[in-house]
Amino acid sequence: MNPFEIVLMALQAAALMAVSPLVVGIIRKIKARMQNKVGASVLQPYRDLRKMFRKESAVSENASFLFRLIPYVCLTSMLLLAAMTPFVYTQVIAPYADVIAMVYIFTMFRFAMVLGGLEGGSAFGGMGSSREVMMSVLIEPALLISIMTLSAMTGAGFDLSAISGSINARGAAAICPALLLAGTSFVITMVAENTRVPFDNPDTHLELTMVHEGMLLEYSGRGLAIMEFASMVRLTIFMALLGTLFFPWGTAMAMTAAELSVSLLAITVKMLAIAFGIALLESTVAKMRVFRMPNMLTASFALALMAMVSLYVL
Amino acid sequence: MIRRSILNLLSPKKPAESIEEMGSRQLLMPFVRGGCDGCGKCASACPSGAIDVGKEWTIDLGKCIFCMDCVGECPLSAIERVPSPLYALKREDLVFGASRPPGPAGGALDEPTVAALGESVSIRELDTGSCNGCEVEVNCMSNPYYDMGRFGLKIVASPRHADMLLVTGPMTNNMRKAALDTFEATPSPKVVVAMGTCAISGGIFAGGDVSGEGVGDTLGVDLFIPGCPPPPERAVLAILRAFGRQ
Amino acid sequence: MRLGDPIACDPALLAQYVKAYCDEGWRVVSMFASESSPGSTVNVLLRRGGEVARVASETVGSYPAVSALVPAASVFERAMWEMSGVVPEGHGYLVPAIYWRKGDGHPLQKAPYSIDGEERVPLPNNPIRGAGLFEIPVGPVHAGVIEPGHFRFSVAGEPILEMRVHLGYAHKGIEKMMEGPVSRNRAHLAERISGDNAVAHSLACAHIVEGDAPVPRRARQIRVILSEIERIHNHLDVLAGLCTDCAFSVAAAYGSEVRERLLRANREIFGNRLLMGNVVPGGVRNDLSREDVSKLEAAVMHAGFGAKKLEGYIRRTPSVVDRLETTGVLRTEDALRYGTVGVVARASGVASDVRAELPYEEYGALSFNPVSLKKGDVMSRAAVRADEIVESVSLILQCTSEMEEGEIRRGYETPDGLSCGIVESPRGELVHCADVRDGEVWRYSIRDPSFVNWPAMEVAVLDNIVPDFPLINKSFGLSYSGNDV
Amino acid sequence: MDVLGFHFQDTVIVAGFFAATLVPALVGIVLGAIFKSNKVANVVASLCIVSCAVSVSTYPLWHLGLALEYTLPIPSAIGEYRLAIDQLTACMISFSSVIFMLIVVHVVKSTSDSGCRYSALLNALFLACFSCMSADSVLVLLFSWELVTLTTFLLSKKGNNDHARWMFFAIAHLGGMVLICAYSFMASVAGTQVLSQWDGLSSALGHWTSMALIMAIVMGFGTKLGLIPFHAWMPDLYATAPIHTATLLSTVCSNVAILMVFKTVFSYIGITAALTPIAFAIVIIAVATALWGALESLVQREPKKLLAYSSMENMALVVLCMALGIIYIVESPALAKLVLVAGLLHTLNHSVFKSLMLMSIDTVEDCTGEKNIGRMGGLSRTLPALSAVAIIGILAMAAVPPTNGFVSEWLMIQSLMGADLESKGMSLVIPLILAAVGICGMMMAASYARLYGFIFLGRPRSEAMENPRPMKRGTILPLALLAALCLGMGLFAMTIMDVLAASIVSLIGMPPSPGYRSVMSGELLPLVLGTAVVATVAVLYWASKRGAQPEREVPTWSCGEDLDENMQYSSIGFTQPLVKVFHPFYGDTTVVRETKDSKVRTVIIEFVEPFVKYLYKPLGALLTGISERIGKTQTGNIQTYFAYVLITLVVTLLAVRVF
Repeated sequence: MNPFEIVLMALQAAALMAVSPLVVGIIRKIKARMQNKVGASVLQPYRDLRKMFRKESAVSENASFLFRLIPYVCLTSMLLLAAMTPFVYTQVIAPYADVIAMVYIFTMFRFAMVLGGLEGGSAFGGMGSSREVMMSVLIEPALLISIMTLSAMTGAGFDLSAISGSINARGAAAICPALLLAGTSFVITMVAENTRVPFDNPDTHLELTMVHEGMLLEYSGRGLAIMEFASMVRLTIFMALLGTLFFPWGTAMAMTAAELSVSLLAITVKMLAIAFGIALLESTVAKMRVFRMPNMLTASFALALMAMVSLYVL
Repeated sequence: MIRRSILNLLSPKKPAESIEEMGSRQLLMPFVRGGCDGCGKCASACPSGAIDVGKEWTIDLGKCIFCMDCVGECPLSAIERVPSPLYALKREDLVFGASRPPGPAGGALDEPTVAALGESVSIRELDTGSCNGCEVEVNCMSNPYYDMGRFGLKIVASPRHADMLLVTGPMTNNMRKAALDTFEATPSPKVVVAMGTCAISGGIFAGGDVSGEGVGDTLGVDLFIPGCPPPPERAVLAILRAFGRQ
Repeated sequence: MRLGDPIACDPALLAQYVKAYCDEGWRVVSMFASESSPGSTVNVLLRRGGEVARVASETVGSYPAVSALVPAASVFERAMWEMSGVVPEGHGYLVPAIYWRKGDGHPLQKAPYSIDGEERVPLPNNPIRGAGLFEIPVGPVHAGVIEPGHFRFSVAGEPILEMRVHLGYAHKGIEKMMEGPVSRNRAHLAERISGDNAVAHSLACAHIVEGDAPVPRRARQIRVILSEIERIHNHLDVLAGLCTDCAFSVAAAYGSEVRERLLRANREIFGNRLLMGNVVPGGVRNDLSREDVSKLEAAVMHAGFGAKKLEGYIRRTPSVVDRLETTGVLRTEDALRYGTVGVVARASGVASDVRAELPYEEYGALSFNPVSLKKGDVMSRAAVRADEIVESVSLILQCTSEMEEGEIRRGYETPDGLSCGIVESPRGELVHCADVRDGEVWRYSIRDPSFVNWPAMEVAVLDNIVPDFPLINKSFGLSYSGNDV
Repeated sequence: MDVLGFHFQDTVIVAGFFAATLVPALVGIVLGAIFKSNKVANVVASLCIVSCAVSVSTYPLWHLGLALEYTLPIPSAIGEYRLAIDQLTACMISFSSVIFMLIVVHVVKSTSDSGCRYSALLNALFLACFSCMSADSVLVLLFSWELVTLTTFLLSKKGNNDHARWMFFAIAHLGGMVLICAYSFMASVAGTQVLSQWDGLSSALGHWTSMALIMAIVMGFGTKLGLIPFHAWMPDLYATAPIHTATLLSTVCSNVAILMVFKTVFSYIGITAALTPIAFAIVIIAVATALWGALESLVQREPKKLLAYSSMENMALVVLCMALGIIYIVESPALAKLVLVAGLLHTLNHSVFKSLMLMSIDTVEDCTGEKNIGRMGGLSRTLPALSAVAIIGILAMAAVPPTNGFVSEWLMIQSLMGADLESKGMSLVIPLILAAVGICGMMMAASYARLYGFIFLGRPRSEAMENPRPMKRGTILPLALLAALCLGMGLFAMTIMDVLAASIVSLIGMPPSPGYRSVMSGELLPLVLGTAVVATVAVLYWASKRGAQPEREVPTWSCGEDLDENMQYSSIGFTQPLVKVFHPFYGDTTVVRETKDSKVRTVIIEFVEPFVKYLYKPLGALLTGISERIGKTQTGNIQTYFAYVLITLVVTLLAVRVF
């Protein structure tokens, strides 16, 4: 790793975090247009975050030091993950980009969120935490296995750089039943992990149906801004992983201007396509009942297992 | 559903109205420019006591429910229908008479608040016992015709996330504590908007089982939007103008 | 409608009398106490199809509770106890319904009364206990744009084991404000009992004020048109709201778009988006020009098509159907037991519709098919609403096709005595009653359909999971302000 | 030998070491047996601390190259009393002694009236554990293992908890019997009682017998580890016994059992390719135990019972690692080393965070007098120091980076994924194990979130929670040290792993190369990750606090009505969705009863452990009958138990000799 490469990796992580509000803005814009509305500007999430960041924090008198610390823990975990996610360049902060650690950092994020939901002692925070916990029991293993499938498929160990490098190097040849199955499982996981329709409604105004929003009900001002931003980054990370690992075309493997510009174009197209997919899903499907979620998540889990098994059986 | 979504996505024409279109629709209010002999028939016909003929003919737009019963009562046909102002920043600015005729509303909220919230306003609707008319209109504010989301206005679920309390209803005694709690729970800088006649003055319910005359007696109000109920485009425009936009 | 002489009975026997009526298929429509010296007259209004009966009983202080024998009377007795100070002895759940404040005397009494400070009566805990059970308090300030009301769920996780509705936050003392000289114009206040049902309330009020004098036919036709437009926009709101609540956003936006077009047409034709100010005692305020009629027909037909399309979106999307079907079932026997009315009753197999049974205005001369379904779940209530929109369109078109020319307003005189106005509001059977003594309204009672339907929701939500509650609540589509008067 | 400029004979140092370790504890026992006063009790406990402190030096001494072997100068007809400490044993002894010491410090600080008897028994337990870990003859091993059972049994008396104690005693003793038979049999095959001379008995035993013996050893020690179905004693005993007894059982005693299993399976019996099938059986038991522990922990109402199921799950993971070690060792020694290191590291980590959590929970119960998690809440505002150490313990248990719990789980998953999936149908087995481990991990995380959230966060759910008694002076010290260990062992995990990797060479007899690190990713990950997490949080927090609007404390948002203590999520409700998802496993054991008096309905939700209901209730009737009879005839007198244990041992060993 030369210093220039390190700078590039840092830039790529920074870029991922910087565009995440834009990504959310684009999804919201597409959704609004699908609802025959004009919708807010794609830059609106930036404005929202800036406003929240400047506001006073109203903290529950029952909340402890953890409540004040949790936004920073969540942001930190997203920062680490952003540094581990191949975006325009397959090389990430190797050798620390460990896929297992990646899943555990997602767990750290969730664990912090769940504890944050229990702070304050309202029924809604607990409700959000309780549902989140139910989902996470099925999501995390599926995520673990679908990512592991890639590791096993490429034989590249646990280093995300090597995995993404190997998959992208193969290009279309990388597409096999295992990749497709794992990819499908990953898509379900992505939707569930980011608590989007049909698992949760990010735009809901009903406190009784909330999952993710329920845990955020007590946050305000700066804490809320950070939590919202962390959630946006999480969505972008998942989209980037889907784009670079399961659609293996175009991501730069060498540090040449040509490859990087192709890669930039490719990731833009992929992210827009995924954003469109998410928006279309959210527009055409209703939120499912809470106790239907496990079926869907079990399906994702089974797909991931099948992906893993198919590597050796097929 | 997929077909409709994609057609909507691709169609360039949206029902959303521009600010000019919304601004072109007026809400008419009764007003006497001159020729009133002070007989007081209009005042006694007014169901909410908005008209005063004591010194000069004045109408309190904060009490008027826009029923226009007064227009027909005037034996001299002196009461005309004139465009009403969109909003007011002070309660007394809603009282009009010959010496202070209604004109287009002006003025914005104070500078720091506008700077902090101008581009992104999270609204918490607070119903303090309204008849549900205002709620119908607040819900309409986000339909494809008014689409307030495009201006960065959105309804949020918790007062913790809110910048603006959009208060409707005359502030019933039973809602007073809840309203104070909500205000307390909202982080500053925050703006309190009294939307609709009953929020401004109690309107037709003044003197009933309500706390004071309107929301202003319980919470400090920064912005008054008259109307019973105010049509959605007026509420959207009033908020935008008060934040100095357009 | 003037009510004749009541069946007078001893307060001790009131419950048995009412029970006897109910056993014969009568239903308690309204109960209210009207002050008389020394005590109060408890009036029980009963209806069976087109027949209306009144049982009255002079009570002093207390009487044996009717609800012990007729559960539907429970909520009425709570309100009477609290507002008029008539104590139902042996009532199983004597919890405030509307007022929630302690004081000297009662708000509806004629003598002055005073309140003890600002303290409200604390909300009671749900009558259920157990380790691990907890209560979820929701409201009065909800996360959405909804009126104020408090729901108290007892759960140990997701399934709802017990739920109680506590209302009264929108209590503005309208019944008291309605009292006074009969000559006063009450229409504006009546419209604002529940702003989205402005026509229905002002119509019920007009029926009382007008006595039994007929209004001109053209006015009656316009009144039908107004009522049905109101029904369409309320039903559209519920259908769109159901889509919103299950995150079916495109259909929800479509529904709100259709509704907005109707509201705009209202403003253009009738001068008010919610049709306020149109029904006046003796007739209607605004006449319809030929142009107006054709605009109206177009707008209404567009709304009808929109509603069918919206229903199609719902029915063709399995994920939505899955949310709506089998959710929030109100069984027929519960619907009967709680005396539910309107869409809620009709979706649970109780085909009661004032327009057909006790026709008012022009309804007797128009043909329409009352809609009724059996299952009683959210989907049935949505389907009843969608079908009723179609019926409403047909009713409006029947009116517009043979509009009678002529005047739209006529003089009237309000008789003394007890009269009532019963109309079918978008939410169901709406009853206003007034006790007019010597040209003064002595007691004015408003019974919104929501008042009898709220208790039924407490049963319909049981064993559903918490996140399905918003859908159930929306499908009932009840009013808070109308309930709290 | 040249230490710090002094010249000693090795033997002098070794004898001195054993004397310094054993004598204070022995003196403590004697003092404790004679005196009754509480002052003496503290002296006795201090003697135990001295013994622990000395035995911490075991690993440094081994590292200096001393051959830590000792034969007690007692002549015997049935064998020598030999103690011998190899590298792994030294490692485990040193570490367990630290834990033991911190627990005893906590005993001294927290209990003023535990009495001489309790302190004396702690000394005895220390002796038993020490000699069991360092045992080099079958007699010492079995005798001290029985002594561990016996002392813990005696230590666990508190109030009227005879049922739980006897359940424990019966099950542990059953395990003891199995072990006596297994070791006696092996001794007879090996022809010697000296364990260090049993090098790879499997060839002599034949693989069927070896497999049976491995199973017997795992299950025998497994009775203390809580392997299914021998876990039934754990929740009740943890909940009813004095907390330090439970903590010692869960940590030090488990360490002893794990060490003995590892030594016996890999060193004494020795693994060959033919023995892999039994590993799959153990894998199934371990996975079932882990899942069972995770599932049951979700519905526990007493924090200590929840922790008991957590111990069960953690120990099952260690046993799983051991089984995977058996599978890997033939084909891929480096991977086997990785998985064994993971297992041992997890054992050590578990003893740190579990002792921290058990003692923290006990402090909560002590300060508030409340045992039901459903009536707790809000302690983070009133006991901030305790909540700060407890959150570290919780994060460690939930395997959140950068704590020690994360490192060992991370290693476990690495070793699972490193498996050569193309052989032996592993491609089917490994993903399933991975899935099970993942699900267990998340379920346990849910349990831990519940444990912390419903004790420390939110609003108080009962009067006792609002004004807890302050913590006893000094009790925070051992807890803080344990919390520091949780973090430190996470950050410097690589160092500990290197030590463990070097230690297991003596166990599996492999040259140091290829190193286990060759199959591992991200060598410095724990340290880098940990530093990154802590530093970033700190920097962000600091940066963000500058120029921020002031914070305002307001009541919890309650939608405009007043909240009472019953209006927040309950701990049972918290996991109800999961219980519903996994309802086949709870099945008819979730009982919802409704009673209705005049106005108030009462709903009772009960969970019954199926193993207790269907296996132990019927069996228990029998067992309690027997144990009660034993209890009656022997009146709880220590000497009689000793005699009983000795007689059993001697009879069995003689029997083996004769046949």
